[in-house]
Amino acid sequence: MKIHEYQAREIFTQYGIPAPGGAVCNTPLEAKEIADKIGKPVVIKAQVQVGGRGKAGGIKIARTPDEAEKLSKEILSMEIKGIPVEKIMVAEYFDIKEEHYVGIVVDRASKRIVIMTSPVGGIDIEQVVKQTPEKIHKANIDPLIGLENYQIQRLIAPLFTDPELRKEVILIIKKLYQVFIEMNCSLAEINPLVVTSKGELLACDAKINIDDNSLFREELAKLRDPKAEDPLELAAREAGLSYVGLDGNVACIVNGAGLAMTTMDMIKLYGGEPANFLDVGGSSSPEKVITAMKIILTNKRVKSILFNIFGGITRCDDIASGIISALNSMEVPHPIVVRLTGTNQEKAQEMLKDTNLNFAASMTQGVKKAIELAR
Amino acid sequence: MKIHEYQAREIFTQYGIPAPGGAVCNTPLEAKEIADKIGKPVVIKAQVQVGGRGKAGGIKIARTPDEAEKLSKEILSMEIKGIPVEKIMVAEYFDIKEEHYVGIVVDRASKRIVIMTSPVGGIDIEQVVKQTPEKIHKANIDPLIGLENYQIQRLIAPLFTDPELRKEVILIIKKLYQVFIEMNCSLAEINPLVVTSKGELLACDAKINIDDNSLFREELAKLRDPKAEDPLELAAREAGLSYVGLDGNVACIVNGAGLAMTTMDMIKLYGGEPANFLDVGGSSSPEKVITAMKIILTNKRVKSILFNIFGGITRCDDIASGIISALNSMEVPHPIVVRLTGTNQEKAQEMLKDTNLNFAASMTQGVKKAIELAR
Amino acid sequence: MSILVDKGTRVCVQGITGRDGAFHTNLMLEYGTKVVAGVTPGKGGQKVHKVPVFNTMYEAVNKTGANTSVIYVPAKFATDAMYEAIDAGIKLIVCITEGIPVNEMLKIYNYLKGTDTRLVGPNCPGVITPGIAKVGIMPGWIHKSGPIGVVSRSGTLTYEVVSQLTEGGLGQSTCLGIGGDTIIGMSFIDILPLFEADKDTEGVVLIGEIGGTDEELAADYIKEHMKKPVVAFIAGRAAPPGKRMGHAGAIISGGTGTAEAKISAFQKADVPVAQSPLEIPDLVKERV
Amino acid sequence: MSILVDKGTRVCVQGITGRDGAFHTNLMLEYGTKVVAGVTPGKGGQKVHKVPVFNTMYEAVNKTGANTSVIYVPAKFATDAMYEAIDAGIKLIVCITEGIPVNEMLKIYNYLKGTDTRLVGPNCPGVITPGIAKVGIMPGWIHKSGPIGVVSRSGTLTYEVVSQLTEGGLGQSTCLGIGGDTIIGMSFIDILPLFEADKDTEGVVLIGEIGGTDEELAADYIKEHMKKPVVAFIAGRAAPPGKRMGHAGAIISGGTGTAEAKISAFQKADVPVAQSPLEIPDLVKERV
Repeated sequence: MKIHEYQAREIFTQYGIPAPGGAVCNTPLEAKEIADKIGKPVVIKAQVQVGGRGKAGGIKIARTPDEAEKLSKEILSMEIKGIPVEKIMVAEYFDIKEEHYVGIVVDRASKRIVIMTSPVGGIDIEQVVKQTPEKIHKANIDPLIGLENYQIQRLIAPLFTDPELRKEVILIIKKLYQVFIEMNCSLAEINPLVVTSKGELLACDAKINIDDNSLFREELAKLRDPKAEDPLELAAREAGLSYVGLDGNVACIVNGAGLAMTTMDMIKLYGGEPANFLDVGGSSSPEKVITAMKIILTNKRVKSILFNIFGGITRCDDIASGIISALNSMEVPHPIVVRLTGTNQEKAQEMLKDTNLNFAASMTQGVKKAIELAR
Repeated sequence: MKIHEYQAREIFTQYGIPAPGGAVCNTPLEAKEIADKIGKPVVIKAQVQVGGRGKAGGIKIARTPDEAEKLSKEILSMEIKGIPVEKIMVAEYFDIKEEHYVGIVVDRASKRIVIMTSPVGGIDIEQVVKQTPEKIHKANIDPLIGLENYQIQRLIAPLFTDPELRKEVILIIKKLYQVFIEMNCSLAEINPLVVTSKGELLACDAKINIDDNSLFREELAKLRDPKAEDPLELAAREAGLSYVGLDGNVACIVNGAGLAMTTMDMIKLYGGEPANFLDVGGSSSPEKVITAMKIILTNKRVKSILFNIFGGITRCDDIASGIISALNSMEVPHPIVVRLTGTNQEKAQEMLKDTNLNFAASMTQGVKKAIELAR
Repeated sequence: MSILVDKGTRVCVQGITGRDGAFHTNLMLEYGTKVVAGVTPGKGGQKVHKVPVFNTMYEAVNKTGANTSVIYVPAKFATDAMYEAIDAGIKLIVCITEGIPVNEMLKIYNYLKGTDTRLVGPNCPGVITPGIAKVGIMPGWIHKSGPIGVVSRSGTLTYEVVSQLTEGGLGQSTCLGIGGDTIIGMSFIDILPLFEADKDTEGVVLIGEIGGTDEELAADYIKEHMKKPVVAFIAGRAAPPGKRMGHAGAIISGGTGTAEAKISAFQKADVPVAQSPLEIPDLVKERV
Repeated sequence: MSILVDKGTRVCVQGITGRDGAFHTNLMLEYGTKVVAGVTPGKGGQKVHKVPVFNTMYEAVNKTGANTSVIYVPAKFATDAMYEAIDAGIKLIVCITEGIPVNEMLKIYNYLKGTDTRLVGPNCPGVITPGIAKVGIMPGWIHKSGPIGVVSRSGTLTYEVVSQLTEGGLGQSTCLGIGGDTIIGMSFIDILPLFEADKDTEGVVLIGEIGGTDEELAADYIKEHMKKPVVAFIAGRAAPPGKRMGHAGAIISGGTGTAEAKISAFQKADVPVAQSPLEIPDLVKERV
């Protein structure tokens, strides 16, 4: 789960990582007041959870409170990559001497936590990785031991020579690691970590992604901004489903992520266009099927619906009873193709025998039929 | 390092482990006031860092504030195992339904942390281990992982059946483990963990030993009560030496714990009685030798002094220069036997050649000579 | 022979008294699996489908000789269950549970390296050696004993492929899903050497998906170390980047983890990649 | 042959620029030890007794091929130095430092189990293979090459015993102190099998002390597994219970760790126990 810059900044501040003074707001007037209070030039930043907001004009510098008000108005009326700007961050502007990068991620390959530093901060780190990999310094952290001093020393040696700055950076990295662990992050990043012209160290941007599997922790879950998310994906997640909207017209409801992806792949392979990815999950219940149907019916492009179920922990009879309830409780204007195999399949077939659904004996047959019905 | 019950109790309270209401004090009048405030019968406990204070009469129950004053006066005038009682703990008295044991120690054999529980609380746990080992339940904790729930479950299952009590005990054990880790304990113990007649859970005694090697942490070091310690051992430790007083008359100053113990053993083997254990440590300096001499001269039983030095990281010339300074700065009424071998021994011999010390070529020779001179 | 699960497999079900645990205990027993014990703290002494329930793994292992555990407990308690199984000396843990936090799995993964225990999963369908035993949640009836090993990051997609294999007359030595999470116990490169060494396996079907680089590592391994033929399938060709496709691990991010990269890695290792599950049996028959 | 330290030993000194580190680097070099590198963070580029100093162990190992590290850094930084050495692929760490917190050593000990690195110490004098190399702080000149292995929980007491052996005409294959702390890396039972397997070792002198049960475990091991003769000595017969005798590990508590118990364990294993260091050479000669 992504969270906003201003939320990540608040967390950093709680842990004692220094950041420029400022505040978040959602009106130009408030922005003016904040700028007035700061009493210096400010930087105004759109709070959207997408990359490249700078290039899109979502970051501007204002010399005066009036200018801050004017520029805030502009930014608050923008859409960046389709996302309307709801909030802006107004923060003190500094003359920058150096921009560094510090980030912590879960590394799938080594199955450890990796800390990266680079003297090339302020730009997309993946570009640095690709173009000048020698400027990335990495340390591999055993999660059973945690971050050790020698690792930090190695990471910062190429970035900072001043002993005082080094001491401060060591503390910042330790705090960032603490944030990463205690907030169940999958990413925690300061980019850039700035040295100002006066020699101060400041975290001028803050980025945190939180592990989706840790959102049972309320204090983490409440960081979610529902407005930053696709409303259908949100509704799906709240019902325990995984949904991703696509541009096609053949909807599918599948159990299991791998089979759901493959169903999409097969729709494309046989000349159709998938309308979505939708995984009803492992322990499925009739209610999940009803929610899945509701979500799919919200997508106006949909022309046909394919159920592709291979039951394991999912029981076919649960799916069948969901389908029956859905058909009883809502108007379904599209043809439905049903392919049900696996755990309790006989029971499910028995339950559905009096409906007028299109039955398919295999995934291929089901996919072909659904494409045909969508034409 | 041992700390007092009242200090351990304060730490437990900070971590949220429930304890009976009460306070520590050092006058009968204060004890009366505390008892008055509690408004119920109280238990008065001598704060001494030795076992068996109950049997020695150091724990008494007072029904009224006046009785509390009277009993406090008695206890405050006691000596328990040679230690004068300086402070007493006055705490609410409870009717006890059950007494359990919970303790955490470093286990040398498994090189892990071991948690123990027993339904037989309130008495010396080592007796329980010897007499009814089947009543001790243990879990072995990997320090890289920490305490896991399944381990707590296994530990408390034989002690508590009530689900509500179990929930509370789980929390108490987790907090005790947290104390153990965060306070660098070598032992953290609740004995007894009481269930009162009203069903409340209370830690009615608190015991914490802190790892000596962790006392560089100021917040731990300040828990030390210098009055609870032998003044010579205290002086030695402050100078970076290890000293333990014994009953004999042959003093020894040795480098290295193993060699110091062996020197004591040899003194005994050859018919003498060692006056002390004294290890001047690894990186010895002339100052340490001077302090060592001062400490030894405080012991009025001493009749002769043996230096037994086998230099490795200890340099014989450091020892020699310490001996010379000591002889120049203080009156030494006892004969001194010197055995110096190892790193920089020639230099040391050269330095000492004009003194009238007794030189020995080997430990055996030195020990025999020192015994002879003590007669 | 087979890998991981065989005639000596004695299963303890962790979370046996739960809805899914009890349901699948029954199905595993029906399949012929030696389910010898179950564990649910506080429910010791009960029986579930005649299987004795214990309070602790320690008791279960000591009293029944269980050597394999299958975990159905909720995500919040699943790593605790794994530590308990490791501590009790279980040799193979199969963790079905979905939704375990990544930082807990990082610890488990690194902890396992110092032990003799192997972990399949989490978020996986389990391991089946057809005709011998199934440890997990896959429908048993689609499997048939034979010479093909199947290893997959998916659950239901594996069933789809296995049923194609069985219909095509290709039985299986052992089939297993290694799990769809970001951090899992055994990966493709831990499983492939077992199949390569197994006398009863003549060929392997590997089912990968977008996200991570395990398929690329597997391709390298196959190229350098395997003599037995491998056929691959990759799910997620139609998936957009930056979106998690159900599985925590199925996400293309920062340009890595694409289906194209994985397919190309297999092609470089002379491993044919099926375009649809339907093609897999024929590709296998051509090679074995 | 010998154990742990031999002709292939290439030493890196962690904390080489400190007073003790520099002093003993010189003595190790004079003894003929291949001290190839030193590490002190922030002092890379300097030289100490012509030995190049690096900022990190990683650099030191990569540039000099060091395979053994000896640690002289203060207690507060010593475990960090150990992790760094393990991470850099060092095979043997000899930690001289005294006063490392027990909970940090517990972690190091359990972490080492998953690695290829061996740890001698902390709070130990080091390892010497006479005539070949010394890694530590013992005075080299008291040692002589020969057939006796010496393993000890003590430092200076070991020098005492070794000089008795040398004077008695008994040279040593390898001598090492395993450290006086509560939690140490290698224990007696890790060292004894190495001596048993070493062709050049004909007998072993084991020097124990009060505290813990390592000597009792060693006695059991000797009885069951060793063919070579062992002679023991136990320091602390005159020590009172409940008092720490200098070494963190040398304390009789709760009735365990007494000299009597250890002596009796050795006697039951037919291991003669010397009453004084003086007796050791004769006891060895009777057996070897």
